[in-house]
Amino acid sequence: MNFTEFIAQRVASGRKLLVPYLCAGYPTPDHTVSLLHALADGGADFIELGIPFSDPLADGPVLQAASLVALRAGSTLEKALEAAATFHAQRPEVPVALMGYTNPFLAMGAEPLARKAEAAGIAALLVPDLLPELWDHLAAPGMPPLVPFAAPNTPEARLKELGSIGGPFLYAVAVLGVTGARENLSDSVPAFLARTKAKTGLPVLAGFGISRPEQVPDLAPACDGLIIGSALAKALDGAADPVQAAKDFLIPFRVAMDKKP
Amino acid sequence: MNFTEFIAQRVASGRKLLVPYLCAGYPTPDHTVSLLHALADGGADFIELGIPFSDPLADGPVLQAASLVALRAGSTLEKALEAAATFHAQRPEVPVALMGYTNPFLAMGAEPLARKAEAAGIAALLVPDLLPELWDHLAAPGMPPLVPFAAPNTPEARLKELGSIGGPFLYAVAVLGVTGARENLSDSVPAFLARTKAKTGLPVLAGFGISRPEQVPDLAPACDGLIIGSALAKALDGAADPVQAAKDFLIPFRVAMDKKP
Amino acid sequence: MTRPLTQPDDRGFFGAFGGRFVPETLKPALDELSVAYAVAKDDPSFQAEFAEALATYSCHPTPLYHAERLSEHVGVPVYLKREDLNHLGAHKVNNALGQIILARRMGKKRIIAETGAGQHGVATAAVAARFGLECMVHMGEEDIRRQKLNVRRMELMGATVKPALSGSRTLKDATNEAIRDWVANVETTFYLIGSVVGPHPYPSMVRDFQSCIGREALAQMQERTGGLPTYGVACVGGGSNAMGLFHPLSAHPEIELIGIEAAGEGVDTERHAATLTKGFPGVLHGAMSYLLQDAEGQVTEAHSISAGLDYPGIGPEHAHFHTTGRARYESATDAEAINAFETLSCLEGIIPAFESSHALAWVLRNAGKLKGPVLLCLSGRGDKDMEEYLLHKEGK
Amino acid sequence: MTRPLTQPDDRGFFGAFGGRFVPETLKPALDELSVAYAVAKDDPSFQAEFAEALATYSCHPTPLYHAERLSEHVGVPVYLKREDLNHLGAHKVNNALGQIILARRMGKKRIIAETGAGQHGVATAAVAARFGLECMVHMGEEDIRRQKLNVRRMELMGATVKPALSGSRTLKDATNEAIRDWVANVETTFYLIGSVVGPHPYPSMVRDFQSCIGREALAQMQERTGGLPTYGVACVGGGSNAMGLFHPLSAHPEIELIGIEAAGEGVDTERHAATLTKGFPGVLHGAMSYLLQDAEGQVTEAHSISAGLDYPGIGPEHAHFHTTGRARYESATDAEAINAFETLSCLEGIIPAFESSHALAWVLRNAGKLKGPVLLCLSGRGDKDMEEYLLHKEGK
Ligand SMILES: Cc1ncc(COP(=O)(O)O)c(C=O)c1O
Ligand SMILES: Cc1ncc(COP(=O)(O)O)c(C=O)c1O
Repeated sequence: MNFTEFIAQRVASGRKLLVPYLCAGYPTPDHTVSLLHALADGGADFIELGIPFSDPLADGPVLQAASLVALRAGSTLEKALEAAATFHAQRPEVPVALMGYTNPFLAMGAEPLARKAEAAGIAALLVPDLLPELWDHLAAPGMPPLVPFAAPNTPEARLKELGSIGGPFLYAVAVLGVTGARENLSDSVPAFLARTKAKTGLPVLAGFGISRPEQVPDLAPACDGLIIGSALAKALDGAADPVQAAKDFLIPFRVAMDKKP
Repeated sequence: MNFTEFIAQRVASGRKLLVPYLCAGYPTPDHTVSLLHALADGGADFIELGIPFSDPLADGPVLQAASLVALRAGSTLEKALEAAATFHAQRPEVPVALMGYTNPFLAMGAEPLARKAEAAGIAALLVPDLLPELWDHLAAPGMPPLVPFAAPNTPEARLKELGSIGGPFLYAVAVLGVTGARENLSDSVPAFLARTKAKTGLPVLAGFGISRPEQVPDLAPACDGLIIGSALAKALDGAADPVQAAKDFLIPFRVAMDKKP
Repeated sequence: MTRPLTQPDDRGFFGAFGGRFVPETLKPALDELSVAYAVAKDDPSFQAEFAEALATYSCHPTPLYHAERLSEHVGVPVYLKREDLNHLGAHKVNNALGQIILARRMGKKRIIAETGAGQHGVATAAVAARFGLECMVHMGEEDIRRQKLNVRRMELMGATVKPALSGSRTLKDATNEAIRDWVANVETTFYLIGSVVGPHPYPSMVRDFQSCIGREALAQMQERTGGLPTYGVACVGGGSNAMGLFHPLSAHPEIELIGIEAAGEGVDTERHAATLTKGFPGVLHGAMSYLLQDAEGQVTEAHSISAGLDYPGIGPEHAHFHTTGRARYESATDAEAINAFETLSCLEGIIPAFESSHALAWVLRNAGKLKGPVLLCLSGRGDKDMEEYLLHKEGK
Repeated sequence: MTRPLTQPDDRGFFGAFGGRFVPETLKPALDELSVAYAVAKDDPSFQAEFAEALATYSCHPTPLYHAERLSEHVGVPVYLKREDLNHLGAHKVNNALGQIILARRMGKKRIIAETGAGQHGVATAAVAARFGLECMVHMGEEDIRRQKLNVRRMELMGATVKPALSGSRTLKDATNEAIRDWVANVETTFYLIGSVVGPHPYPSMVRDFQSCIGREALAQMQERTGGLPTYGVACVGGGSNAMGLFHPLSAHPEIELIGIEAAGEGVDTERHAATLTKGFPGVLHGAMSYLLQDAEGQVTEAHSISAGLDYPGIGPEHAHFHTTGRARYESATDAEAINAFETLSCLEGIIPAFESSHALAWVLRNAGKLKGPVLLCLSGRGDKDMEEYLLHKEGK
């Protein structure tokens, strides 16, 4: 079963997907594998493993800081792939997708990246600064599927286009802005998610700004799952036991998402 | 006997004129009359009484400083005229000429100036920033005669012109530069003085830069007298008894000038 | 025979370089901008308004100055294109004017910009003031400290200067912040980029707005000398003054185009900004181009005594010219630039910007070996650099 | 109908003002200069060299800028003659170029100048560098302290800056020192005076060199508006930018000429530089004109926040225009100038020199009451004044 089928199956089963975003190498590269386990334990359907970058221009202060800490601790794409491979060997039922900016991927080169990603069982690639028009820059045999993004200002025609480009799912950026936990999301987000789903025909996972389980009931019905990034990084920041903190952080989201309306 | 005749007579008698320049009000206005006496006692043929000005652009540092001290002590043209009048009443045989920049004279006004100068027995006016072409600016009935200046760069034709303009004497500026005691004057000064005398036909008194009695033998034969300014001001500067200092300063010059070659 | 001028392809690429490496959120804004600019470009009323602004708000055509004593010094005639005489002291205002007129046509009410030394920020603040538009300039906290006076100039003209607190807190980070601001406010905000960098259509649009430099200079050279220069020389930070010169000149294959990057303390040290000399292709700030980066694709910090060249990227059209060989890129060190700064000041009474001093340094280095007239873009004046120069001298 | 332009009489007087109140030592030099200038003035090769220098070393014709937002603010069209765009940032270079070309023709090897804020010193140092002539700039010790950056600029361009240690150690004293230097070195040295002051022929010569301002502006107004301005407005220190504007305009009797002096802290205080408003005729620095002085004829100190207006004298032709009523002289305080400085910065993105801000202050003060288009000489840029501005603001 490939990743696209995996997503489709969960969606079909009526389960809302819970997808934590973990910055690889944060707080240190040594934590990555155990944090992946903790998130799986906490109820993640799959995990986005973020590749730190010096210039994360789509990210807010929390993920910028996490990225910097990880880089200073020696995090690299290579090490992230090794951690993913280790985790995949141990727990193949929880897929890992890589999320990262174009440049570190290009620096490795599309072909080595495809080879190593395949070997590590990487399920998909999310590249926030690579529009589908430029996916050819990462084209290589064996490369995991790329995931398109949509934003509240994406025109309808573009949504249709994104739908026809396809992908295992569509990443719906819930806000105009960078990543970062927000206390409240705009009331128009559910309508945006519904529109996105309708126009693209793809499973839609919503991300950017989701910070509290209390937000789940408003958002989950309008899409197929939620991606949680900055709020998790914040929970890990300074935690005495990051692994426990990750699990404790995620469980309430899982509970909220599994609650039937 | 007017001032022109006075000069002519001394020149005819073979006497070299010794002319000290005293900054009126220096070191204080109270000193002026007694300093005039001291200089007369020291052998002055006549005295140039300088009117302090805020912007003495033909003067070097010593006379600038003296001017400033005098102004701060409250020296004015009015007070200088009063001092000259007092001195004139006491010692009419030693004439006093006023030397000053155009502006304070204009500020008083040509007519009041002429009236007061006449009353004070002022013998002549020396205005270093007023070319003969502009003497009309100080023209008024009773105004003492003005004195022309010549400098080492004054062309021959101009010397002839100055001669024809006339005056009690011609002030020969011995150097290209501002007032100020110089250790040595250029070797060409005697020739310049001789030329000036020959071309203008006027009695020639040399000034600017004469600082030591030792310079007298070189200069006196080529002209009709010497004017000594900065060196005197320097001698007064900080003197415990300025009156005694003035006399002590001047006597050696008198001796040197009276020595027959 | 003249050659056709380079234009980006449909996806905004010059050969392998350029494009639009941006979040989806920015795509509609870039589409809107591309269309608006394409329309404006062919609209005589836009071009007339732009030309009038160049001529009266700044002083275009800027003079071409035959630097006689410098020419004697190096052995061939050197002509300086006097972009230092522009309003605010650098070529930056040319582009700022072009973009702000476009922004107004597009109905945008809020202008944002990134700035390093503050030259582009000052130009943006000025044109925003002139058109009564709200303006926010993103500037690294470190640069704010170093360039206080430019910060105050921007504030005096009514702009808000927002400190960028991330990364090295210099130009690269200010650019990240500006992009983040744009993403968050994309519907109301016009992002006025300061060089031939960023996602398509910025590199070609900024180049077009700066092309007055080369067009004017060609006409002036023709009028003055009856011919073409042998060399066209300019410093390269992002590359806008250089491309403004090179692009029109590139039609004439006989002209050698030479771009000078900042070699800082030497290209063999870690402290330089010689992107084409020492970098390799990568993606930063929305475009594929050469980049100073480590083996992992992490962007490294640039260094130059000249704040305006202190940038780890370079415009994609330069990367293309570099690859095709249409232009040659060399570098000059801090020390060479300082020497050139002093030399022009003493020989001509013109204090050049540290940036422009890099281009001059190339001319001085090649004194006696040059084969014909040099046309050099004097991109800015050096008043802004006096303080740094004195510090540098005292440090010796 | 145009009227003939004012010219000095044989003795160098404009009516009662001007002349040559100098030591005999300077007479031959002034005669030589008068003859040399008279010859040069009628020599097409001199005029061509001067015109070429204005056009390529600086950026003449400087633009005429229609300040739309300012116009809206004051109710009539305001046109700014952009002398701020000149090389080195002020109109001063126009005159410096004219005189240095003349000095070279006269075979002089050494140039001296006086400077206050340093603008004229910088201009002189630059043109001396450009022509390879030795240069010494006299500057008050107090001004050297206040204007360090301009001192360094001059030194960078190879000039020696000589501190004037006498009097108040500002511009007036620097001028005295320059005259003393000239007296001492009159045979080798050319004294390059910075405004329409000093003995004949300086006031009319400097005016001629600055008249490009008014001539260009008239032609530009005609071309732009088809007519003449109602007002010609300029700030007045020594009066060179103002006379450069006024002189050509004075041929048109319908144009009101308005010169703005610095009122400092107020013309009813002791701290101002409003020579025509509060002074009376006298002689300083070689000419008869209006003068700030006490009842004894001692020159008093001027005060203005603008160093370039901080002078107790004024050019004799202005005294003449004042007397004949051809021009009207008013004043603006430090506070009004600061307000104008801020207003133009915010409305137009142009930071004016404090000097020029005085002229703008008049326009702002008369907002709503003006009867027609204003032509204003924006004599310089305000970068040099930023520091003083910030100090002033902090002092509040
Ligand atoms: C005077 C000057 N020249 C050159 C540059 C470098 O920019 P670019 O390479 O885009 O011309 C700058 C940037 O601030 C500058 O101020
Ligand atoms: C910009 C500017 N404007 C005006 C002046 C005043 O001089 P003037 O009255 O001779 O034009 C100065 C003098 O430094 C100046 O720098």
